[in-house]
Amino acid sequence: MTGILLQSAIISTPIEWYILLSAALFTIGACGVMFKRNAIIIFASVELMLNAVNLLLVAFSSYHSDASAQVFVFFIMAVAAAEVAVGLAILSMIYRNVKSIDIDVLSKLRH
Amino acid sequence: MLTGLLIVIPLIAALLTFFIKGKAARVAALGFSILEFAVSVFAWYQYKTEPLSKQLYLNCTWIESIGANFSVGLDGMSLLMVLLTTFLVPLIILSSFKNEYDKPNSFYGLILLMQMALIGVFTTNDGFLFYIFWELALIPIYFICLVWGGENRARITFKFFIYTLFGSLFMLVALVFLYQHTGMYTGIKSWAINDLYQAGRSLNASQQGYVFWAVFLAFAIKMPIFPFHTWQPDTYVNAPTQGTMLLSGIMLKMGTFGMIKWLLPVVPLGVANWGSWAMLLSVIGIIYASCIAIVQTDFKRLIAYSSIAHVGLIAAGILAWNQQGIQGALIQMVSHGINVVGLFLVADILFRHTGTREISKLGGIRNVNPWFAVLFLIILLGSVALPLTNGFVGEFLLITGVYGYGAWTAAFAGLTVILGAVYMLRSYQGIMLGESNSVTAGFGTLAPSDKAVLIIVCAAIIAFGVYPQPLTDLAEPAVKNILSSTK
Amino acid sequence: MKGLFIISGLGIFAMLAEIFKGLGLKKILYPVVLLGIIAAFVVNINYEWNNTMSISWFDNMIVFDNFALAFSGIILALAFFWFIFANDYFENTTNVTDHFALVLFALTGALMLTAYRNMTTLFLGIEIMSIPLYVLAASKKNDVSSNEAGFKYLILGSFATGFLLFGIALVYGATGSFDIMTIRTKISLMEGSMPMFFNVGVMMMLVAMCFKVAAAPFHFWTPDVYQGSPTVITAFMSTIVKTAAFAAFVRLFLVGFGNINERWEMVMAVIVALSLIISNITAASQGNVKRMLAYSSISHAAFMLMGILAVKPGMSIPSVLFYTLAYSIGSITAFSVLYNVSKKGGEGFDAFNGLSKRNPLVAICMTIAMLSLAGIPVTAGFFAKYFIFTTIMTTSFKWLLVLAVLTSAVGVYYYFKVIIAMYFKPAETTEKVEIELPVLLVIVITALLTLAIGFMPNYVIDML
Amino acid sequence: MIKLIGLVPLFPLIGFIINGFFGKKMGKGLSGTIASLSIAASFVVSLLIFMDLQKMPEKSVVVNLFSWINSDTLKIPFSFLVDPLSSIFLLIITGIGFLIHIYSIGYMHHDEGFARFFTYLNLFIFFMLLLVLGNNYLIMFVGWEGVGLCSYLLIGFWFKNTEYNNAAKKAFVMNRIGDLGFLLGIILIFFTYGTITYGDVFEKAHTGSDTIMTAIALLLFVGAMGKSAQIPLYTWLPDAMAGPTPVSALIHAATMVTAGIYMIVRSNIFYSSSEVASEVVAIVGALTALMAAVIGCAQTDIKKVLAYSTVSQLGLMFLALGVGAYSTAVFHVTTHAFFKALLFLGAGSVIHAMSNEQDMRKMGGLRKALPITWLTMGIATLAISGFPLLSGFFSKDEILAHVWEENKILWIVATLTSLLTAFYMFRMFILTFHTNFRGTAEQKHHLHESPKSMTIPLIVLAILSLAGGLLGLPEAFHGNNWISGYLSPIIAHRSPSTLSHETEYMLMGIATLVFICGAYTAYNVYQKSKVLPAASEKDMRPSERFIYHKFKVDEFYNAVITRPLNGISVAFHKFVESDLIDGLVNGVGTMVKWLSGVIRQLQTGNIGFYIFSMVLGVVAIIFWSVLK
Repeated sequence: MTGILLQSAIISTPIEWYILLSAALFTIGACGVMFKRNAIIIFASVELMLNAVNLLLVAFSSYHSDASAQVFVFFIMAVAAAEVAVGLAILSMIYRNVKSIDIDVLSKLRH
Repeated sequence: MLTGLLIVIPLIAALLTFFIKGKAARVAALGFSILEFAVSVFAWYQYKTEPLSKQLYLNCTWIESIGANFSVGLDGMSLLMVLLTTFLVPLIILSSFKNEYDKPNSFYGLILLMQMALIGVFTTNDGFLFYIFWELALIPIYFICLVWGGENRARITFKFFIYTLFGSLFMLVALVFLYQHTGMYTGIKSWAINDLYQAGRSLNASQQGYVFWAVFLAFAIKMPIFPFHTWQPDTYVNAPTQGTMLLSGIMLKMGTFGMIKWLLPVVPLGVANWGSWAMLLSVIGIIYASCIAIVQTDFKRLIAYSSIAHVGLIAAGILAWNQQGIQGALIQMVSHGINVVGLFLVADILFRHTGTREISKLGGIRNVNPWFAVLFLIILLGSVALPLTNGFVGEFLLITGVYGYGAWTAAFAGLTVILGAVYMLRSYQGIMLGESNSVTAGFGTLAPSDKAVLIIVCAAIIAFGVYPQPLTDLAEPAVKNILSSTK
Repeated sequence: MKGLFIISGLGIFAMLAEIFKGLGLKKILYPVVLLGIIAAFVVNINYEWNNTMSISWFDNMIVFDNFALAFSGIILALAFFWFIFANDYFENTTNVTDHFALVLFALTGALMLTAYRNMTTLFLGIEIMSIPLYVLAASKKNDVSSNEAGFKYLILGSFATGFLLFGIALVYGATGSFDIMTIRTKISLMEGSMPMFFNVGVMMMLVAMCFKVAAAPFHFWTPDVYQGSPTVITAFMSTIVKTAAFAAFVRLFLVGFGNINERWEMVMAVIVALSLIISNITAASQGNVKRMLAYSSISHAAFMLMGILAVKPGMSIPSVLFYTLAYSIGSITAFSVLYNVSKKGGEGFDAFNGLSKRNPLVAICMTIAMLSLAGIPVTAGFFAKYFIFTTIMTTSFKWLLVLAVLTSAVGVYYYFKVIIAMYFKPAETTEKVEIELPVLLVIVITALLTLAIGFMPNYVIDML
Repeated sequence: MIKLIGLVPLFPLIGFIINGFFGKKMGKGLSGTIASLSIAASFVVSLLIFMDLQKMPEKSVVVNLFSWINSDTLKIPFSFLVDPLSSIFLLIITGIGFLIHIYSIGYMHHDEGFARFFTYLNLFIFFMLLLVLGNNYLIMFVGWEGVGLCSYLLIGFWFKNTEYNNAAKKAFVMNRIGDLGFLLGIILIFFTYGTITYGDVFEKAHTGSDTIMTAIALLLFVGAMGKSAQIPLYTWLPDAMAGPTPVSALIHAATMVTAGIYMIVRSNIFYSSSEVASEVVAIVGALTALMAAVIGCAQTDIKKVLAYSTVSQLGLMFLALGVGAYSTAVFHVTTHAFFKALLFLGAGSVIHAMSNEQDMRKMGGLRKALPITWLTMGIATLAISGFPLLSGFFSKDEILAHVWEENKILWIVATLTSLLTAFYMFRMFILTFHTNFRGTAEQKHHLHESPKSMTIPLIVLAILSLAGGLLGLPEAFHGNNWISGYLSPIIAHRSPSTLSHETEYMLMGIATLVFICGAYTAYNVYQKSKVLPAASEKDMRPSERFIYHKFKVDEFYNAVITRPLNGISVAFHKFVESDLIDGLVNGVGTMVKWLSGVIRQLQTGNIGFYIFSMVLGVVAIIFWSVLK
C-alpha cells in the first residue's frame, strides 16, 4: 500500500522538481570540490555530484518507465567506488611523501 | 619525363651525397650538379626543337581524392628559371671549395635538396604541389643557415624562417580558398593551374582582393618587398656565402616567378583594385633600399640592400603587367641571379683574404690583385645595368614596362639607375681603389675555384648583355601566352 | 571486437601472471603482449574491415563499424610502438605485471571509446581508460610531482565525469534513450519541442568531452599532468588516449548531435579559438620540453575540433582521423626521443643541445617529428593541417582559419626551439646518446612513417 | 665598303681585347703601337666609307648586325647607320683619337699603367663609335653609357688618389642622372611611335602631339645636359681634369662631351617642332656659356681654365642648337675638336715639361723652352678666341649670326662670352708662356720640349685649327658652306639665313672687335702690368674668391642634394629600418613572448583554481545556450 502511495507520489511530482533537486545537489557537490582544501572532503563532494546524477537518472527512469537508466546507475556506483579507491590510494601515497592532504600543497607543477 | 628527371636527379644526388664522407662529397655534389645542368640544357634543346614535346611534361596522379597531381612541365618561363637554377648551383658549389665546412656531406646534400625543391617550384603546374615545393625549399636553406651560419644565426635564421612561413601560410589559405571554388561546372575539385585560374577569375572583386593580398604577402616576404624585408639583410649577412647565394640568386626568384604564374593571372580583379598599392610598395622599396645601401659599411649588407632595390624593380615590372615589364622581369631575374652570386662571392673572397668586409677598412686591393679588380668591376657594372651587360637588358625592359604602367612611376623606379651607381661605385672605390693598407696588402692571389666562378659569371654577364637572344627566345612567347590568357 | 577481446584478455593474463609466479609467465609477458597487439591489429584489419555481418555487439552497445576499426587500428598500431619504446619503463619498475595490466585495461577502454554506440559504453569506456591512467600517472611512488600529477588528474577527471554523467542524464531525460542512434532519430523527430534542459545536457557533455581532449578553458590539467607523469605515460596519454577521446567526440557530436549542430558549433568555435591562442602563446615561453609538448597537444586538439566543427561527416571524419594519425605518430617519435634524451639531461630544452653531434640520426628523426607537429611539408602534419583547412574553409568559420594560421606561426617558434638546440647550441658533453636498437627502430620507423604519409597521403586517405 | 662599317668599331675592340689581356706582358712599345694602329685602321676605314658615301645618292646606309632586344612590338636590332652626320663624327673621333693615341705614347711613357691606359682608350673609342653609329636610340644609349664608363675609368686612372676617384665617381653619377632622362626619353619615344629606330621615328615624328614632342625633346636634353656638361649638371667636367691630360683632350674636350650635341642634332626634328624645348636648350646653353666663361677667368690651374672653356664652348653649341642652327653646331664641334684638343695636348706638353705642375702661377716664360708647344698653342688660342679667318672665327661667327637672327639678348650674352673667352685664353697663354719663370729651380732645370710623338700631333692639330674654317666657309666669303650642305639631308627644318651680307660683315666686325678687346685687356693686365693671380685664397677679393670657387655651386649641390640624401639614408637606416619596420616585426615577437609570460601565470598549479575556471566555463556556456 505504502509502496503504491510512494509510487504515485513519485509520479505525481513534476519531473522539473527532480531536475532542480539534482541540480542543486550537483551544484553543492561542485562547490564542495571548488572550495574545500581537504582532499577527503573533495572526494566526498565528487561522490555527492555523482549521486545527484544517480537521483536524476532514477527519476527519469521512472518518468520514461525505462529500466535502462537504473542499470546505468549501478555502473556509476561501481565506477565511483573504483575512483575513490584509486583516489585514496594516491592520497595515502601523497601523505607519505608530503605529510599533508591539503591540496594546496600540490601546486608544484605550474606555469 | 625530362622534367621529372630534373627533379629526381638532385634528390637522388642529395641522398647519395649524404653518405659520402669527407671532401669527396663536394666533388660528387659538383659532378651531380653539372649532370643536372647538362640535362637541363638537353631539355632546352628539346624545347627549341619541339616546344610541346611530351618529354617536357609529366603528369601522374598523386592524391586523387583532392585532385592534386604530380604535374610538372617546362614552358619557356619555367625553363628559363630552371636553367638559371641548374647554372647557378654548380657555381655555388664550386665557390665553396675554399671554405672548409664542417660535415660537408650534409652541407652539399642540403644544397642539392634545395635545388630539387626550387626546380619543383619552377616547373609545377599543380597548385598543391607548388605549395609543397615552396615550403620544401625553405627547410634545407634554414638548416644551411642555422648550422653553417655566422654569429647570431640562431635568432636571425629563425626570424627568417618564421617570417617566410607566416607569409606562406596565408598563401596556403588563399590557395585552399581557390581550390574550394574549382570545379563549378564539372563538380570535381582540382588543383590544376588552369582550374585555379578559372576559379580565381570567377570570384567577386572583394574575394579576389583577399586572395591577392594573402598570396602577395607570401611572395612579398620571400622576395622581399618593402616593408616586409627586414629579415633579409641580417639573414644574408649571417648565412654562409653559399646560403646567401642560394637565397638571393635563386630563392627570391620563387617570389617573383610566383607572382607571374600564380598570382596575377589568378585574380585579375584583385590586381586591378589593389595592384597599384603593391606597385607603390615596390617603388618605395627601390628608393628606400637604395638609400640605405648608400650608407652601409658592410659590403655584404650593401649587396643585400641592393638586392631589395633590384627586386623591387622586378616586382614593379611584373605588376605593370605588360609584355616588356614581365619579359624584363624574367630576364632580370636571370641576370640578377648571376650577378648577385658573383657579388656575394666577391664579398666572400674579401672576407677570406682579409678577414673583414668593412668597406672602410679595405682599400687598394687593385694594387695587389688587378685581375680581381677587373672581375669585380665587370660584375658591378652588370649590377648597375651598364649597357652590354646582362643587367641592362632586363632593366631597360623593366623600366619600359613600368613606363607603360605610369610615366611617373617609371621615373621614380628609374632612380635606381642613379642610386645604384652611387652605392656601387662608392663600395668599389672603398674596397678596390686608393692605397693599399695593412689589411689589404697581403691580399694575395685568387684560388683557382674562385677565379673559375668569377670568370664564368663575368662571361655570362657580357654574353647575355651583348646577345640576350637565348633568354628572349624563351621569355617572349611565354609572356605573350600568359598575357593573352588574361585578356 | 575480437581485438577488444584480445586486449582485455591480455590484461587478465597479465594479472594472472603475477598470481602464478611459479610458471615464469612474467618473462614471456612482454612478447606475448606484443604478439597480442599484432594479433588484435590483424584481426581488426583482415577479418572485420568492411564486414557488415558482425559489427554489432551487446544489443548495439558496441558497434565495430569501419569508423571504429580505423580508429582502433590507429590505437593498436600506436600501442605497438608505445610498448616497444616503453620497454625499459616496465623493466625498471616493481610490480611489472600490474603496470602491464593497467596499461592494457586503459587500452581496452580506449578501444571501447572508438566503438561505443550507447551512452553507457561511452561512460564505461572513458572510465576504464581513465582510472588506470590515474594510477599510472602517479606511478612514480616517491616522486611528489608524479603523485601530484596523478592526483590532479584524478580530481579534475572525476569532476569532469560528473559533468558528463549529468549531461547524459539530462539527454536521457529529454530523449528517453541512451542509444546514440535512437537519440539522433528522437532529436530529428522532436526538433523544436525539446525541453530546455536537453540543451544544457548537450553543453555539459561538450564540456566533459572538451576536458578529455584538453581544450581551453578545460585544459588546465594537461600541462601539469603531462609534466608530472612518467614520460612514457605522458606519451600514452598524448597519443592513444587523445585518439580514443577524439573518436568518442566525433561519434557523439557528429552522429549523436550532428543535426543540431547550430546549437553547439558557436560554443565549440569559441573553445577552439581560446585553445589555439592560449596553448600556442603559452607554449612559447616554456622551458620544459614535456610541458611544451603538453601545450602543443592542446593546440592540436583545437585543430581536430575544427575538423569536427565543419559537421560534414564525409570530410570531417577523414580529416580528424588523419590528424590524429599524423599527430600521434609525430608525438611517439618526439616522446621517445625526449624520453631517451631526458634520462641524462633532464627535460629542459638544453637537454637537446648538440644532439646533432651526439646522435645525428636521432636528431634528424626528431627534426622530422617537430616539422610534422609544426605542420610543414612534406610531413604528415602538413597534410593533417591541410585537410582541416579545406574542411573548415567550407563553413562559416573562416575566421578561425586566420587565427589558426597566426597561431601556427607562433607554434613554429617553440618546435624550432628544439631544432635550434639540436643543431646550433653546443652540448656540454660530447657523450653519445645511446639508444637501444628496438627503441631506435621505433624512432626511425615513426619518423619515416611521418615522411611517407607526407609524401603519399593518398594511401591513408583512400583507406579511410 | 660601307657594308664593312662593322670594322670601324671592331678594330678598337680588338685593340682593347689584346691590350686588356696581354698589354702588360707585351711591353710599352708594342702595346701603344697596337692601340694606335687599331685606331688608325678605323680611321682609314672611316675615310673610305666617307668617300663612298659622297658617291651615293641617298647618303644613308643601314647595316644590320643582329637582333638585340626583342619584346613584342619593341624590336631593337643591333644595327648601324652611316649618314653624313655619323660619318663626320666618325672622322673626328678616329682622326683626333689617332693623334691623341700617338701623343699618349710619349706622354704616358713613364706611367706604370701604360697598357691599361691604352686599353681604356681603345674601349672608349669603341663605345664612342657605337654612340654615333647606332641606328636607333638604344644603341646610342649603349655608347652613351659606355663612354661614361670609360670616362669614369680614365678620370680615376691614377686610382690611388682618393680625390681623383671621387672626381671619377662624381662624373659617372652626374652622367647617370642625365642618362635616366635620356632613357625615359627613349621609352617615351617607343610608347609614342612604337619604334626607336631613327628613320621610322623621324618619319612619324609629327604624329605625336606637341606636348609629347616637347617632353621627348626635354628628356633627351636632360641626357645631353649630363653628358655635355650643361647647367645644372656641368660640375663634373672641371673635376674630370683629374685624368691624364690626353684623356681630357680626347674625352672631355673633343669627343665625348660633344655627344649631347650629336644627340640633339640627330633628333633635331623634335627640337625644331617644339618652341619650348628649343628655348630651353638655347637659354641653358647661353647661361652655361657665360657662367663657365666667368669662372674660367679666375682659375689658376691650366687644365681647369681649359675645362671651363670647354663647358663654355659647349654652351655656345647648345645655344646654336637652340636657335635651330644644327649644322653650325656640328661645325663648331668640329673646329672645337681641333683647337681644344690642341690646347689640352699643349697644356699636357707644358705639364709634362713642368714635372706635373699645373698651377699657372708657377709657370711663365716657357716660350723659349717649348717653342713648338708655344707656337701651336698660340694658334689654338687665337682660334678659340676668334682671331679672324682661323677655324674658330668662322664657326663661332656662324653661331653668333644665327643667334642674332633669333634673339638679340642671347646674342649679347654670346658676345659677352666671346669677350671673356678671348680674355681668359690670353690670360692663360701669357701666364704660361710669357713673363718670367716662377717655378722652382729644379723644374727649370728639367724644362724640355716634348718628344716627337707628342709634338707631331700638336703640329697636325695646329694645321687643322688654322684651316678648319674651310669646312664651313660662309657665303659672304664666297664659300659654299660645305658642312651645312652636307648635313642638310638629316636636318628636318632648315631655315636658310635671311641675313644680308652687310649684316654678316658687321657681325664679323663686332666679333673681331670683341676679340681685340679681350686679348688686349689680358695683355695689359698680365703682360704689361705683370699682375699675377692671387697666390692664395686669402689674398683674393671676396667676389674673386666667389668666382674662383665656381660660384660655390659644388657647395650648393652638396648642401641641397648630397647631404640631404645622405641624411635621409642615415635616417632610413638608423630609424625607419631598425626602429620602425624591424622594430614592428620584432615587436610582434616580443609581444607574443610577453603575452606568453602573462598567460602562463594562469596556470597556477592550484587545483581549486582549475576547478573554478572549469566551472566558470561551464556556467558561461550554459548561460549562453539557455539564453539563446
